[in-house]
Amino acid sequence: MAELSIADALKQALQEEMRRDETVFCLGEDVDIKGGMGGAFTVTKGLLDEFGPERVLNTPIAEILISGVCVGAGMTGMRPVADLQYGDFLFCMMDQLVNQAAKMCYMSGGKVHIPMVMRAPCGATNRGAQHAQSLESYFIHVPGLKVICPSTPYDAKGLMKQAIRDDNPVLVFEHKLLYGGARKEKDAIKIAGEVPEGDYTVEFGKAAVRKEGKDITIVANLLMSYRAQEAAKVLEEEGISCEVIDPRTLVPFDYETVEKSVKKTGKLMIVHEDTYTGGWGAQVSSHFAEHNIYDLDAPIKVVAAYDTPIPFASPMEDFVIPSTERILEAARELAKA
Amino acid sequence: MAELSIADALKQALQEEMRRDETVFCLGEDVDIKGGMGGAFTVTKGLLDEFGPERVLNTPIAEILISGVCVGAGMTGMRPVADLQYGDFLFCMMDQLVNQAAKMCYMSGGKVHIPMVMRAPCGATNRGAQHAQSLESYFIHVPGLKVICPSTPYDAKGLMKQAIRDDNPVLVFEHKLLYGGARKEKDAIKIAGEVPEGDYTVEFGKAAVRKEGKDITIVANLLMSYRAQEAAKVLEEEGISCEVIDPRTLVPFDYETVEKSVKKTGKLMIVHEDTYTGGWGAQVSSHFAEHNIYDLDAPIKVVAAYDTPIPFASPMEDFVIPSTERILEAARELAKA
Amino acid sequence: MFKMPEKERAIGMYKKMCEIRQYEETIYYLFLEGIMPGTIHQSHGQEACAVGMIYDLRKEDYILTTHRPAGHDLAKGVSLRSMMCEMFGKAEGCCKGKGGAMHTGDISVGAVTANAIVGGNLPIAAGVALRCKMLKTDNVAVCFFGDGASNEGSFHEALNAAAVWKLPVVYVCENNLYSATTSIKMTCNLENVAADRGLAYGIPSEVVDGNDVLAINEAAERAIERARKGEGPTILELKTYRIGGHSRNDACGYRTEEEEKEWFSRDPIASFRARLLNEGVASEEELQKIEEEIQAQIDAEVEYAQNAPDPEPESALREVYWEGGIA
Amino acid sequence: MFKMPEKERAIGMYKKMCEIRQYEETIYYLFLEGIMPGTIHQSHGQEACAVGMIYDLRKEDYILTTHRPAGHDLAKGVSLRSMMCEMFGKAEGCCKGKGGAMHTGDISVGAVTANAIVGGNLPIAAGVALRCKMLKTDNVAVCFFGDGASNEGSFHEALNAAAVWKLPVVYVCENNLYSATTSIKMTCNLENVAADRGLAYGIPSEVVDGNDVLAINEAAERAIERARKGEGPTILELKTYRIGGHSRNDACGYRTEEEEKEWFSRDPIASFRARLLNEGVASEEELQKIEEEIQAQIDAEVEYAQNAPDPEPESALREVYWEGGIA
Ligand SMILES: Cc1ncc(C[n+]2csc(CCOP(=O)(O)OP(=O)(O)O)c2C)c(N)n1
Ligand SMILES: Cc1ncc(C[n+]2csc(CCOP(=O)(O)OP(=O)(O)O)c2C)c(N)n1
Ligand SMILES: [Mg+2]
Ligand SMILES: [Mg+2]
Repeated sequence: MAELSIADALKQALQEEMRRDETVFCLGEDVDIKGGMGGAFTVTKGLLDEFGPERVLNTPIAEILISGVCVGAGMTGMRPVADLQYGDFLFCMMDQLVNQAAKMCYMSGGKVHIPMVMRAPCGATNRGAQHAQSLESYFIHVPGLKVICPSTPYDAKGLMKQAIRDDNPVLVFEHKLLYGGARKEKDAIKIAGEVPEGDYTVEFGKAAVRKEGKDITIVANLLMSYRAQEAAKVLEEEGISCEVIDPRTLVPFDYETVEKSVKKTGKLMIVHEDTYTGGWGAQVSSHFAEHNIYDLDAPIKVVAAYDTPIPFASPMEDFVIPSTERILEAARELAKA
Repeated sequence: MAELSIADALKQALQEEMRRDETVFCLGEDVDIKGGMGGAFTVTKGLLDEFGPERVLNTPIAEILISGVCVGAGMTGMRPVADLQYGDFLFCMMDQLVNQAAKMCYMSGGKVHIPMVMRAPCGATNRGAQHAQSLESYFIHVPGLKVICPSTPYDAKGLMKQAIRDDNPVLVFEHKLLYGGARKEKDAIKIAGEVPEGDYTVEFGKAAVRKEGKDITIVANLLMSYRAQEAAKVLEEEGISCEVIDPRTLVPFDYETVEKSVKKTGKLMIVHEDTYTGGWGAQVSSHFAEHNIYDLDAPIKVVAAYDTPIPFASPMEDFVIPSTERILEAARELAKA
Repeated sequence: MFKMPEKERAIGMYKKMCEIRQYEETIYYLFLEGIMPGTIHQSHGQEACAVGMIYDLRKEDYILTTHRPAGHDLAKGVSLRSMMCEMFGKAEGCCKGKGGAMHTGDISVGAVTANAIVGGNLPIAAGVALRCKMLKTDNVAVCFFGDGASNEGSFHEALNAAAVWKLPVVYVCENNLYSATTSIKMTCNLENVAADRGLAYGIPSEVVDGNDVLAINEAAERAIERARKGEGPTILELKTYRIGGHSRNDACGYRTEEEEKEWFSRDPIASFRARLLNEGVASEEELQKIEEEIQAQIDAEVEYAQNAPDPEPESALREVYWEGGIA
Repeated sequence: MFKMPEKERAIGMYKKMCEIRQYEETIYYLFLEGIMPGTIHQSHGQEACAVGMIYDLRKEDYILTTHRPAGHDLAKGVSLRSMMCEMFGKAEGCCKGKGGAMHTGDISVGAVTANAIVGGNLPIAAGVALRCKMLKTDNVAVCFFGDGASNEGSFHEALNAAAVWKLPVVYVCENNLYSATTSIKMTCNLENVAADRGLAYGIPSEVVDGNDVLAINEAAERAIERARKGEGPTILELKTYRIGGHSRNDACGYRTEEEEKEWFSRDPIASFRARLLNEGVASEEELQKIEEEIQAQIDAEVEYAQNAPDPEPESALREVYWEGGIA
């Protein structure tokens, strides 16, 4: 087994799937130009050499086109995998995602189906409001889409392969600070993890318990799953035992694993980088407020980015995005409640 | 005071504001063509005659353009009011709404501001999945936008005038079955209400208590506020007293009024036509699960459209959208809890 | 005048146009009577476009249509029964009652689920054509859209990419002069809203009489041939006119009587019928028989659909994700 | 060769181009040294476009720019200090540190907050121009965009409406041959990606040497005049070339040495400088003095900005909604 970054794990998934299945192909702006970067974050670099320009399409800057091509090719037997450079541009293709990709199977009475993967880098990295968003929450609200957010190299490869094989549209949120690719980001987290070569998949709808604990259940994804683990370490020393759960996929969502944990801890906290109001944390919270309120010994906390666009300057960006410190404070409060 | 439909109350608001302020103008596809309908639902019919083609712009079918024009004109001193025909087309202008209109004030350091009103008819009316959505929940998640949903003629006029005068982008969700305009819709609710002529506004962030009660708090907007009131009537006879609150505006949201009610009833239920997962009901629920859990005597219920695209055929459409019957059942369950 | 084809072919086209006309007229009355649910955007008056373009397509070719899909769907071979059942929201509808009038289609005959987002089908057509090319088939995609749709950003993005990638797609603008109630002259400075834009992408285009099924069929042949041979996309702009309103409720108050008269005098079915008679291709009796048979068939399908079972309410919860259908 | 203007004007243009060049180069080194946060898309090499287009605009006219905004902003009069402070994310930045390198601007001098969504500014420019028209001013909007942006749907929607409504806007494509790492030849079949599309909207267009500030300035005059007189929009396509990479990190591995050499030999500042000297407009000493003064000023602003106070973290919570700023 090799130690791979998430960027390379994703690439390996793409390579293996493209070798395995001729209907899989990649597209996107600057997805692989000789001398270029391979998307914005190196994931697709090198694919052109192996698979040629017929299966690695460098597109015009045209997000409606990119998404529309996925819908059209997907519904007629292909498995397109598109790279979006920055997830923020999802809004430029929102109609194709929400009105077309997500609804076509249903509207056709289940006759048509659309395998397609839309890869959306997310997270705040000192680039300003239009290149910084965490956007998962918009898409968990769209029946017909699946939404995943791998945070380890192992998951990245396994979930990506699963996404490519899924017969429905899948949005993949990849965090810029977790890629660990050749493109260096300030504040990036160094994670290289063991990634088996060859075939394996990670099932959708199965959360990963990143750390076991008995006092507080913390559900956190992507970058926040690392901050939550960091906080949990500190809290452990303070005598507060946190169970950290990484949902890995938001649609489908593994309520069961979280429920089991909540029944044990009686306390639930959700942490995400997406903004607070109407975030996916609210959905998880509301689920437990409806189905498990009697299992709870305390208020359900949602720690999320404050309700602002993402500011550029570090002092403000760091303030808006949940820090380990903020998670710590919320957990301490919860521990007392 | 005249009895007006919501369609006419909205029209009156537009007329009065356009007379009052030269910077107010209307635009949209088919917004007012001689011999046409006046938007899809008659609201803007007749404006052309009074205000002329310079202030009533019939646009190409080009939603990026329409929204972009609002942003550009709004940031330089105008007050555009756009009609979208069907809210479902919001996705075609999503970038301009989320990345531009909502963020421009912030990104400019508060120097630029964008007064603009986007009118989005919503609700399921036997037209199929792409002309049926309730979309409020996507937009409560966008810092920088305001989101309102008038359900009575009085509110329609007052909130619309307030929206036009607001210095920020405001999305107005108008329900097709509540318009009561010249365009007849199956299952439309007949509501004509007293609407004062002349100037008045309805403040944002103030919910309306549509019916007082002491056992259960029901928060419901648009069409659902009527179904909730209908259910409340039936429940009253069963000895269950419901307080029905219409939030009227979702951003800002009047948590205070709901809180006061919940402190009295101890039971909270939210009803909306937007789909369940990640809906605005989840946000309200999560707010109370965080801030008022000790005021609650029962689980928080969210009754919403099931997580599907909206189906065409009546038996299915009626099944997916919360019916009075479904609200009744949920309330009875809650009463017992 | 375009050359009359051999009888079987000519009658085949005539039949299909009649089927569309009578289908739309029947539906119009069902709406007037309040029997049919939902809303409609009808295609009568534009039958020549559908039939001229689609008549020679193979089953393996694809069409992509709009909020006004009936003519295209029927021409591509979606069954009358499944169409009518869908209009009534029945379980046997081509979309099991889930789609409705704006989303008819049947992928098994190459009719992609119709798209009610104006311009939404244009980039999807590029994707379908890309698939045809990638899998090294010689199949093509024919994508219909309106004059109004050509002002959408999706038009621009799709046509540009189709040109750059030389996709096997024919983009067919049915220019019926109006987008809903708005004259296309109000929203575009060009005489030919789609065809005159071909230069902006490097796509050849033709303007064709959209009420002449034979003119259209010849242009279609050229464009489809080009696509099959890997020479890339073509834009065809067919000048035509709606008989009915934009949708249910529309009395066409924005059109002049003069304009209507002028266009109605060039009805695509009446004029083709006149040629069939004049040129001795068929007799009045033959044609009447055809028309009656079609009407009888349509009436039977109305009858069938009205009595067909409604979908189970709970079936609404199914097929949000794929459950293994036909494709 | 385009006519050399009188000295003051010529020197004015030269100064502005130098300011942009030296600003960008200084920032480039600050990045290399790791002193400056964020990412950058720099405009050196394209100075003639900014200065030629903007030199004669009034304060009340508007510009709309992109992810590569510095040249445009400086030319329109956004203060060097507020730009530099923004680059460092300082409270005194033109966006109070909230915007960053891709969102500089200052509406009080007509520089609309820059837009990092490719093509996003084009319909907004139509709105700004509509406002200028509705309020019966004779002001104009000048909207900059890249070759890549012209493939976006927003381009199509905006230009079509600008034409139909005869808006006072100039759409300026800085065609620098690449969109990020992709050659425009890969994504568009046209020689002139923006100008050749004018016909698709009925908008007149010109192709101009984007490295010749005087050529651009003359074309600008014609287009702006047209706009002010209510005759509608113009497309200008300026052929130019980036000196640096697309953004931080980009070593331009996709460009050939030959191509770079050829373009660099036509550097807009060096060649204008040579003309100033050759035609005796200014002496070597004069120009050196100008250049040194500019560098000194920039260095001073770097110094100032580095020592300026950071924004309060909590200020991030403000100005999500308007609190009554300057506009
Ligand atoms: C994106 C989008 N915008 C607006 C509409 C509303 N709408 C439905 S049909 C129509 C007119 C379409 O005109 P055209 O493209 O000419 O087609 P036609 O109806 O004439 O066949 C409009 C504006 C829509 N369905 N989708
Ligand atoms: C909608 C959108 N898509 C993609 C990007 C990523 N991106 C940023 S700049 C750029 C290239 C732009 O090329 P061009 O328009 O030619 O401008 P240039 O960078 O050459 O000035 C791309 C693809 C973006 N910012 N916005
Ligand atoms: Mg039309
Ligand atoms: Mg470029």
